[in-house]
Parts: sequence; C-alpha cells; structure tokens
Amino acid sequence: MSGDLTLTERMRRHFPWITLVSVLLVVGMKDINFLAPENLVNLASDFVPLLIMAVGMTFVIYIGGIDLSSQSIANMATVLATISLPALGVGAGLLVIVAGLVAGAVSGVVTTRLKVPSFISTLAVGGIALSVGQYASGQQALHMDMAQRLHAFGWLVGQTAGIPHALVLALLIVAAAWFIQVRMVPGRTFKAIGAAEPAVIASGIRAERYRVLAFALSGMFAALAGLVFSVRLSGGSPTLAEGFLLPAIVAVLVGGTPLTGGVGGVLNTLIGTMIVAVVRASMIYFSIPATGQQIFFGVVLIIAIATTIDRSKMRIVK
Amino acid sequence: MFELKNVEKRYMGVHVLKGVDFRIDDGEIIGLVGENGAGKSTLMKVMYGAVQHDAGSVLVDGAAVNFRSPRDAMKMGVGMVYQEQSLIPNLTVMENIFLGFEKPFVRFGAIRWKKMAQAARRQLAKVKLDIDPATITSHLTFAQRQLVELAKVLALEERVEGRLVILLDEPTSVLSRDEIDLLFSVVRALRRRASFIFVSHRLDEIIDLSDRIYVLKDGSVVDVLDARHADIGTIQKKMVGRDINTEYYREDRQAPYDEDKVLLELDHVRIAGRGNDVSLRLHAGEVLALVGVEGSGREPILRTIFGMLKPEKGTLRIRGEPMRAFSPARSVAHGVGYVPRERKVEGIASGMNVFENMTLSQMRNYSRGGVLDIGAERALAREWIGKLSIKVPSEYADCGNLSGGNQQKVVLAKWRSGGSEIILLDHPTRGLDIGAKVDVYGMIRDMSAAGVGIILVADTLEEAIGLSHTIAVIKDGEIRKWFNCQPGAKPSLYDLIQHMV
Amino acid sequence: MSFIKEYVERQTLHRRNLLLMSAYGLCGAVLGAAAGPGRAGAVTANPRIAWSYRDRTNPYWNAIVSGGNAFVRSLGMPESALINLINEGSSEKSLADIQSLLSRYGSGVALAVDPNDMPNCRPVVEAVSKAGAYVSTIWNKTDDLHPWDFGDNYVSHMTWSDVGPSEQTARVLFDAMGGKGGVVHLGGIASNNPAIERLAGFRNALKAYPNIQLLAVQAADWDTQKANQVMSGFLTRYGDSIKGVHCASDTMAYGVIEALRAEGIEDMPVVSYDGNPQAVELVTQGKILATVFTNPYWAGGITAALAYYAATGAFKPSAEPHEHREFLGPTILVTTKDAREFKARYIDTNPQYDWKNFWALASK
Amino acid sequence: MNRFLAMDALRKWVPLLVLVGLCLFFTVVNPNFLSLRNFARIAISATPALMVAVGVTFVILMGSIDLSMEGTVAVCAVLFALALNALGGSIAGWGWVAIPGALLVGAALGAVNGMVHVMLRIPSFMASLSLGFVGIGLSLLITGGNRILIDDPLFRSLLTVRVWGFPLMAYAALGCLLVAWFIQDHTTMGRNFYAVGGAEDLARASGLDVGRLRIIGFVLAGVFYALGAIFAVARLGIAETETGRNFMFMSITSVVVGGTALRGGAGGVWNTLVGVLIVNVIGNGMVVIGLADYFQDGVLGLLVIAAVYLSTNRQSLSFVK
Repeated sequence: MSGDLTLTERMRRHFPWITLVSVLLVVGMKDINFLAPENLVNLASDFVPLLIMAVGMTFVIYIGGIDLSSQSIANMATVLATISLPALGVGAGLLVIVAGLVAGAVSGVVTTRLKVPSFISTLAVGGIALSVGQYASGQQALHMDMAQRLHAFGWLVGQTAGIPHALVLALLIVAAAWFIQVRMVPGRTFKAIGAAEPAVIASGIRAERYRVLAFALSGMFAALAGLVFSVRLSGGSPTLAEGFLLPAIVAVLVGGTPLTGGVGGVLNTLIGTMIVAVVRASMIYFSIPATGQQIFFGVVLIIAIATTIDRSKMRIVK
Repeated sequence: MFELKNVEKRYMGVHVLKGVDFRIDDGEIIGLVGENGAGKSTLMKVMYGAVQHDAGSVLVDGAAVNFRSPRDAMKMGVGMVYQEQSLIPNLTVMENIFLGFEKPFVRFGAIRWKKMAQAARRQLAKVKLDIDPATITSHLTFAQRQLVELAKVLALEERVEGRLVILLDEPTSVLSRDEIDLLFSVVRALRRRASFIFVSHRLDEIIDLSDRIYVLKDGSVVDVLDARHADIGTIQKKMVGRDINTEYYREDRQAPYDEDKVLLELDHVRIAGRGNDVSLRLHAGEVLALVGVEGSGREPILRTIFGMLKPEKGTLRIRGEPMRAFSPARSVAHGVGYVPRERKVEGIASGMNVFENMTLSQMRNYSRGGVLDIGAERALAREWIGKLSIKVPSEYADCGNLSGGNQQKVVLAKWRSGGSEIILLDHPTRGLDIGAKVDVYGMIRDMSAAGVGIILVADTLEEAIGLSHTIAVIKDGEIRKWFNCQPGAKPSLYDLIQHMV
Repeated sequence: MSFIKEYVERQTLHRRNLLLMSAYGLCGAVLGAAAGPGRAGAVTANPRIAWSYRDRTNPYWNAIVSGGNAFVRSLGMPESALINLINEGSSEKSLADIQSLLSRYGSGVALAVDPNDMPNCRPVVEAVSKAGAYVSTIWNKTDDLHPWDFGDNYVSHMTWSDVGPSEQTARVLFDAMGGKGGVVHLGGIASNNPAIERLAGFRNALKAYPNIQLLAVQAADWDTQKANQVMSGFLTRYGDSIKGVHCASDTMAYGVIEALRAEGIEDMPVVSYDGNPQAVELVTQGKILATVFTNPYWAGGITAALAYYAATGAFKPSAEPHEHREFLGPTILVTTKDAREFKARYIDTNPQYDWKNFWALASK
Repeated sequence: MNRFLAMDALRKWVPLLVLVGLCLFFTVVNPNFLSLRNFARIAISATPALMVAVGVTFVILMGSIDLSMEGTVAVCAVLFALALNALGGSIAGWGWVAIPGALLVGAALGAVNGMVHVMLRIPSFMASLSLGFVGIGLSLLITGGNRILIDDPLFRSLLTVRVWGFPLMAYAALGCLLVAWFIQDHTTMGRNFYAVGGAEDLARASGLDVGRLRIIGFVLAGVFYALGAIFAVARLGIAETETGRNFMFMSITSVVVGGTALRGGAGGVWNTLVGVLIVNVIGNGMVVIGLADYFQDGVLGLLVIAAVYLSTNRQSLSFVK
C-alpha cells in the first residue's frame, strides 16, 4: 500500500523538522551569529517553561481535546511554590505537582463524566485555579528568599559546561513524556483514543480513565512549568505566567499534532516549541517594527501550520 | 433509458467492477442481486455519481453522461434511496426532502415554510406517509425514515424533465410486511414515471417485484434473468457460482460441541430499552447464530453480553459466575471478545499498526509496570500474521490501509491471542471478498475446535445455516424459535424466514 | 557567501569563550553571572537602544515610547533605531525577547525595561549583566534587588511612589464630596505594585475623613470595559449611596464615566491616576476632578538615556551615589484648577528635556 | 420513547431555567438585583458580547470554531472610528457611511478566515487563531496604539437615550438578533448550516457546496463581529486595540452555556441570547452581591460547568472531546 502514497505524503511526517531547519537557516542567513551553539542553547533554555507546558498539553490534544487551564494552573503553581518554599523546601515542588495533577484530573472528570466539552471545562477549571492562586497570594507578587531558593532549587538554576540545568531538566521531562507516549500503556491508549475511541471501548479498555489521566498529566506538566518559571524568577504571582497559553497551544499545533488527535506527539511538540522560539527571536533579527510583530507572527503561523499538519488522516476538515 | 457499457472500477488495486453492461428501459423494474462483495454497492455508486468509473460509459437516453457528484446524477433524474440513513437527523422532514433544492420556495431570501410544507406533503402522499413535514427527522421510526428517503427521491419528479431512474438499496430490510406491501404498491404505481433498480437480499421479493434480474458476481454480470421464469434456487446458484455446498462453509469441519460445559448463560435477561426477555446458553465449541431481520434486536443482545448495555432484569452468567457490574472492560476480563460490525470504526484503530491493534485489548499481558514490551508485541503480531496468513508488508503496517479481510483477521487475532473463550461475531464477513470469507469461516471452525463459544450474527442466512450448531430466530427482540443445525440436518432458508417475518 | 567566512571566524572565538566558560563553571562558580560586580564589559561607542514594555494599546506606554523616540532623535538617529520589545503582559516573553536581543547584539545594548512583574526583574538584570550590556529599569523590581550589586551594568531603577499622590487625589475627591458619603475604589490587577500602592494611598486618606464611608474595593485590571461593568454592578448594589469614585488609573476612569453617563449621571466626582492626555482633557472639562501625571514621556527618554550613556561610558554608574541608582520619578497632581495650564505645557507639546540631566525631575 | 421526547423537550428550556434560577438567587441575596435599572445595565454590558456570540454561533452550528473575533472586533472598531471621524465625525452627516464600511471590513476579514480554512485545508481552530493574531496586529498598525474617541452625540445616543428604561443599543441589538434569527431559520443558507453541522458528509452527498457554505458562515460571523465592534464603541466612546479584548473565551463560553453544541447542528441564536445573558448576569450578580474579586473567576467557572452540565443530553453522547 505504501506504494500508493505520493512523495508528499511520505515526506509529510518530516515537514515539522524541515520547517524548523528552514526557519533556523533563514534567520542564520540574516545573522550567522544566531546559529552559534551557545546562542541556540540560550534560546532553548529560555523556552523551558513553555516547552514543559506544551508537552503536557500534547497529551490532551493527542486524545482530541484541548486544555485551556494550563496557564492558570501555572499561575497557581508559581504562587503555591513561593508561599510553601519556607515551610517545605524541595517539598514545595511536590506540593505544586500534586496540585497541578489534581486540577488536571478535575478537568478530566468534568469532561468525561459530566460531558462538558474540554474547551469549556478546562476554561472553567482554569478560572478556579486562578482564584486559588489569587487567594493564596493575597493578591500580591511574592518573592522567594534567596537562600531558601538556592538551598531547595539551586540545582535548577545553575549550569554545567555552559548547559543550563533547567534545559537538561526539560529534556529529561521531554524524554520521560516521550517514553510515556511510545513505550507505556497510557501513551499507547492515548494514541488509540485519538485515532479511534470506539475501537478502544470495544477492546474493553476503560477509556474514560485514560482520558482523565491525560488531563491530569497536562495539569501536572503545567504546574511543573509554573514551578520552573517561579524558580527562575525567584517569585510568584497570580499573573506571573500570563501569556503562556496561546504560545503553548501554537507550539503543539505547529509541531504537527492537529486537534483531531492520534497524530503527532511529544517530539513534534519539541520541534513546534523550537519553531515558535525561533520565529519570536527572528523578529529581533529582522527588526520587525513594534506594531507589525503580531501580524508577522500570525502570518508565519499560518504558513507553518499549513506546511506541518498531516491532512491525510483528516476526512473532514472542520 | 439508462445504460452502462463496459464499466470498470478499481479501488486501491482491487478490481471491483469488470466490464459491467447494464440497461434499464423506461418504466422497468430491475432486480440487482449478488453476494456482499460482488460489487453491487460500487455499481450503484457509479450509477448515482458517488464514485466515478475508470473506463466504459454511462448513457442516459443514448447520450454519454459524466456524473461528478450525486447532484449531477439527480439533475439527470437518477436518484438513490439509501439503505443506511442519508437523512440529516437534526433537520425537519421537509428540509431533508428538498435539501439543496430549496430555491423554488425562496422569496426575497426567505424560505416560505408553508409552501415547502405543502410541497413536502405532496411528496409524502406519494409514499402514503401521513406525518407533519415539520417533524425533526431523528424523531421518526426507521420505516418512516425509509419512506421519507423514497419521497425525497420522488421529489425529483417535479424537477427533472423526462424519466426518473430510482435506485432502491435494500429498502425492505427494516420494514414490516405491511410497509413492504405499501412500498411495492407505490413502486408499481410509479412505473409510468420512473424506472427502478431494486437491490435486496430477499430473493422472493426481487422475483415478486422485478421485471428482469441482473446477477452480479465478483464484479461481473453473470446472468440476466426474466423474473417470470426465475426461481430462488437458480438465482442463488448463479450468485455463488456453484451449489451452496458444504465445503464453502467448511461444514466438513463442524464437530459437535461440548454439551456439559456452559460458557455463557442468559437467564431471562431483559435487554435495556426493549422490554423483552431473552434466555440462551452457549457451550464450549458451539457456534450459536442469531438470525432475524435488520432491527429485530440481535445487536442489543450482543452488546448486552459485551457489557455495553446493562440488562434491566435477569442474570447473565459467564462460566457459571453471575455478572454484577457491566462494562466492556469487565466482559473482556472474563474472556469475552467482540468483533463489531463497524469494523473501521470499532474494530480496528486506523492510524495504528498491526501489533498495536492486536495488543490493544491485552496490553496488561505485554507490559510490566506500565512499560510495554514491544519486542514481545511484535513477536505476537508476526506469529499471528503467519498463522492467519494476513497479507501485510510488516507488523508496522498501518491497519487503516489494509484490505477488509486482513483488517478482520487482525481483529480476530486480537481476541484469539488474548485467549478469549467467548467470541461475539457481528457480521464478521461484511464487505469481504470470497477468499477472505472462506478464511474467516476457517478461523471460526478453528476457534470452535479449540473450545471457544461463538455467538454469530451472520451477514446472510446461508452463512448462519452453514456455520452454526444452533440457530435462534429473533423477532421483535425475542427468541421465537430454536433450530438445531447439525451437519446433514440443517434447516432451510424458508424454515427460518417463516419465523423471521 | 561572506557570511560563512564570518561565521567560521566567530565560531573559533565562540568556542574559546565556551571553553573558558565551562572551565569557569567547573570551578564551582555555578552562579557566577549573578554575583560579582565589575564584569562590565568594554564600553561601546554606539550601543543599540531598546525599550521593553507591556503593550502599545495603552496611552501610558505610548507616551513612554514617544519619550524613547525623542531621546533617540536627540542623538541624531531616526526613530526606527529604537528597538521595541513588546511583552504583551507576559513575563516569559519579556525575558525571552531580551535574551534574544542580547544574543544578537551582545554587550552593545542599552536597554530600558519594565519587567512586567516584580519577580521578572532579577532574571532580566542577571541576563543583561552576564552579557555585559547595560540596563535601566522602571516600576517592577523586588526589594532585595539593587543596581549597585551589579557594578555598572544595572544602571538604575526608577519607580514612582504612588501612595502619596494617590492619597492627594483621594483628598480632592473627598473634599468634592463635601467630606461625607459613600465611595468606591476600582483597582488595577491586584498583584501589581502600583495597584497596591494606589489603594494604600486611598486608604490613608480615608483615615482623615471619618464621615466618608468606604463601600467597596474591587480590581478591574486596568481595563476600561471591565471597569465599566464593575461600576454598573456597584450602581446596582449601592445605588445612590455612591457619592464618589476613586480609580487607580485613567483607563478605568473612562469606563466608570461611561457607566455613569449611561445612567444619566454627569456630576459624580471621579478621580484617577496616570495623567493620560484624554484624562487631562476630561479634567479640564471637570468630568475627572484630579489625576496624577507621572511624566511617562520623560521617563521613557531618561531611562533609555541612562542606559545609553552608561554604555557609551559618558558616566560611570558605580561612581554615582545610591540615590542616583534608585530614585523616584516625578509626580504632578493635575486638578481642575491647573489642568488647562498643565495641558498646554505637557500634553499639547512636549517640553524640551536635557537627556543628559538624568535626575532633573527625580522626586528626591 | 415518549419519556425520552419529554426529557428532550424539557432540556431545550434548561438554559432559560438556569438564567431564571441565577436571577432569583442574586435577587434573594441582594434585592437590588431585580430592578429595571439593573437589567438595563446588564443589557448594556451584554450587547456587544451578544453580537460577537451570535456571529460565532453560525460558525459553531457548522461544527467549526472561530477564534479570530478579538482581532476582527479590534480592526472593525478602529476603522469604524477613524472613518466616522474622517467623514465629519457625525452619523448625521456622511459619517453614517462608516457603519456599512465597518460591516464590509468584518465581512472581508471573515472571508479571509474562511478561505484560509477551506482552501488551505487548515482546521478552523488553527486558521482563526492565527488570523486573530493578524487582526490584533493590524489594528495596532492602524492606530499606532492610540485610542480614537467618538464624540458624536447622535451616535452615542445608542447609549444615552433610553426608551422604556433601556438604552437604544439594546433595541438595535435586538433588531440584529432578529435578523440573525431570520437568517438562521428562514434562509436556505441558515438551514444549510444546520445540515453541515448535523452530518457534513451527507450534506455533501446531497450536493451542498460545503466549502462555499463554510466561507459564507465565516463572512456572516465577521459581519456580526463588526456589529459587536460598533456597539462596543458606542458603549465606551473609545475605539482601540483593546476593544476586542476578552471576547474570544467569553463569547464561546456564552454560546455553549446557551445550549449550542460545539460539535455543531444543534442550538441557535436564541440559545446564544440566553447564554450571553447567563454569563453577564453572573458577572453583574457577583459584583452586586459583593463576592470577593479573587473568587469571581472560580465561581464563574463552577457556574459555567453546572450550566453546561444541566443542559447537555448525556444519553445521546457516547463521548465528548
């Protein structure tokens, strides 16, 4: 059967990284400095929180849903991490992760049990998380004590041989997520749910549980993203993670995980995040005027999505 | 006059229509028969423009036409009454009747509902259906929807110059006797305006209604019979191409089942939403066929056994153990496997490869601590690819791209390799070609010999008779008659049909 | 193809730097960049000037940018020479854009920045000083962070003490109310520092007016539409007992005035903050009784100037006293009495400022 | 079957019951809530949102989604205001041309959106999200970030003049809603949206040009966004990039809360009216009963979940995405 596929179809799965390389080269043509390894490492490490959040969101989009609560969960996480740091130390990280997991699971239960579409349920749960963040922070920007921050999370802010530890952590997280996706039962089930949910149910799998799990994972990763961001900024505020949501969704979509589910995955998101990072940085390299940046971003986005998404498995484009 | 000359069609390398010649005269009623997979549905799709033929020509009144869409065909007076619902459920009856042809009712941009309702009533009167045209379609019964489908096609009458050609695809399968009589009288009455192509599995109806009968086999027209001189036996023979012999269904391999070992028992189970009570026993090695007309309630029984429906009353025992909670997961854990009719939707997950599909129901066995042992999965897939001679390039092939027969083998391998002892087969040979069917029959015999209990909802009655040890005839959700079906003492088609309708 | 050659040359340099850096890292000074003053790089003859701020949809930031543009023009450069980094309210984007800027121009950057959220200030400053560039900040900074801890690279921080001026506007409001009646406060995004300070000033004024009754305080997130809706809600809840409205920003005051206008209420005393042109216009008409002008035009120019002249070596920040590194910006109370005169002086034309006289308008 | 139908008929009214229930609740806590003046206030805040939500309703009925409204509203608002001021500053003079002009701009943006979605075969979520960025950028480019003030008393009379206690804009919006209802229920186009949303492949098989229909749907949505923009300008007298803010999530939430299904084919503009009122009543009511502002996001979330939960027919849904 593979003989029937046209060249474009076979190339399709390679389009995301080809797009990434092309964008890199285009910016590199403008200024070769851009391609210097340490510059790329810096660029990548700036995007660590966004990457972590996008990786989590990948699971939800992979099963055909959407998670709009990530940003609010990250906001909540920055606050919870900051206020619990003096009492819990590294445990603050654990607390935050559990909080994210719970918030995500709530979205999942509301979506699967109460049959509220994820677009709405996650938006609503995001509102709840935001309220928790605002309440816990006393509606103030908080900052971490330097000594406590170094003691508990010093390992996260340092670098070894020019490689920031946060970047290493992010890559480990991506690797773990990738492992879950391709080598573990939940990942396989997510793929099957995205591809053909009725077949999953007819195979005797409790699909609902896995759907809840996907949302819970997304919530956990969003909290983790908030934690890393909070440690980097050594503080927390219920608005600190503003502006994460749309770039994270865009990163997943540009990477080639369409909203229909079952296609794409964590590695696509890694590439997608890098595309977003490069496109954003390119505005400085091409000296895009302040008022034109949004237009530039939107247009590049359309071009990128038009090239990266695999339409062969979409019967109806909605 | 509507004519097909030497029409050819290939799908993904499969030669579906091989030089078909077909002719229908004005006012004629043509019966079209053939086994599933013989190419009937493709031929009809070519006629009403849903697919384009590769070679040959379609002629209307001697002039070659090229239908690029069903709409083109409609403009030439060719309309289709679908077997599967083609009415849009959330629209009203009249909107469905005039969908895409609303223009005559529009004045100053607004649809004049009264005028449309009147026109719709006229169409409904043709099929003698007395319902409010403003009813939402999803609120109608199956039979009513079928008649609305016909009314929709008959609306072509007012729009098209010249004669109509109307394709009826299995129109009687969900209708009661009265409704069938009504339908037939409507069709006969309309002969002066339209010619009909009538497709049905019910050969008696075909003979009753048609003038001539086209018999299709393996993509070619094998014979054209005059209905006045045709009888069911000869038609059947021509459809299958040989006498329906014992070999086809591997009857030689039908062994008696183990009467002492009851795998599954339904004890006065009341199916949800039906209110009928069903009792049956399935033994190890037994093939139990449920026969009945479409909508008679066979699927709900299967779905109840599989845990997708919760019985309202009664007990369901698996190996003597009464079930308390119902879910597919629980049934699978108790060794029940389900081969669904909608193979592409519920059977295989397209986009996933062979081994991923095979282990979907049994990932627990191929993982440790949640980590999948892909090596073992691949080994399993390779083993079953060999065992069932599944034609795939490798275990990495995407199941969505396999042919129907190979997909079905993958689904069967999924349950067999997982050790399921009770297998529910819902139309397992639907849309398969003869070769693949024979393979599936062989697998059913293998499973039976291995002591697996099978409940079969067959594609055709012949299949049910040929394969099963026991037959339960279902009507209106109840088991009306049991037949013992040992080799040599099998009931005839008529025995069964008598109790079905 | 010359860029390839250029690349190879730079690459050798970079590799050397990288080796040095890793050696440095392995020596245990993992957090080296943050500590240690005196890492200021060579002064640059012609640094790139950049302004990083929240958005362009707000008159306040527009005034900041026009100040920045005026400064750039004063150097004989076209306005396009000013690099605009817009963070859209996202700390993450703020930081990422600044990092990209630094990686493109290295130490040759003079950056003026509002870090958007207080916690974001530290990483921005650390990144800039690591690159050997120069940064001046306004508004958002945590209290434990100081320019003098970063040698010359963290040139200055300017902020505005909003407590006092906000108290003044509140007093104007309470006087207009005749010292009695109910009052509501519409605040900014609750966790923003200015929102907190402006509320504090308002509360201070309340203490002196025992007959003024505080009805409600609610955040309207600096947003005109949200303020409009919150004000309608207040009108339902408190009806005629509202005798005055204290807004934490001009943008919210517009929404409040329109909510009142819809009810046919034209004479409700309203005060606001920021001194935007539209608000000053409304003060001249008496629809707003007072606003506070923080001179964003000057702030936009002078913040860029501080970073620029430090980068060119025109002055050495570390030689300046602490009160020149952290200082308060100007605040001018604009009331109905002086609004016309004020408008002629500051809004209709911008005064000519000497961009080398860094602390000319500083409050202290 | 009858019981099922009865439930079905009842469910249609659930959003309205939720609305009434919320009103009762807020009235009990603070009787001031139940007053003509407060309802007028809710009407004012709901008017622009209603137009935007009605626009997106058409798209959602087809089973697509549109996230470009914030950009489209911003562009329409600033172009409308610029044109009005350039044409003499009053709709009594030539300024009225700005109104059809703005609608035309909305239609054009909708057409671009629809064409990118249909012709490049990009799912509407992504196409419209990207074009939303472009729209916001465009409005920024036009205004340079400045605000444009509208002083025309005739135009502002939409807000200031009251008839039977409600401002003119409420009646104007009602008129637009009737037009939307007419399009939805009495034109071929509107009915075909339902056909596409109900079963796209069957609609295609019946000969509908689904691609063209989708583009028309987006154009229509664009026109209603432009109406929303005009009302938003009328409400505040200011046109700026921020005019489009918050419309995206709020309008889609309103549509779903009103009982229109995101998968398409069910619901309509009356549902959207109820949904918009529910969301605005919650917003107004939380202030009126004096709920602490940091709880408001969470309470809104909980109430939205409850409203959608109550109005969903879960029997007919095997799973929801």
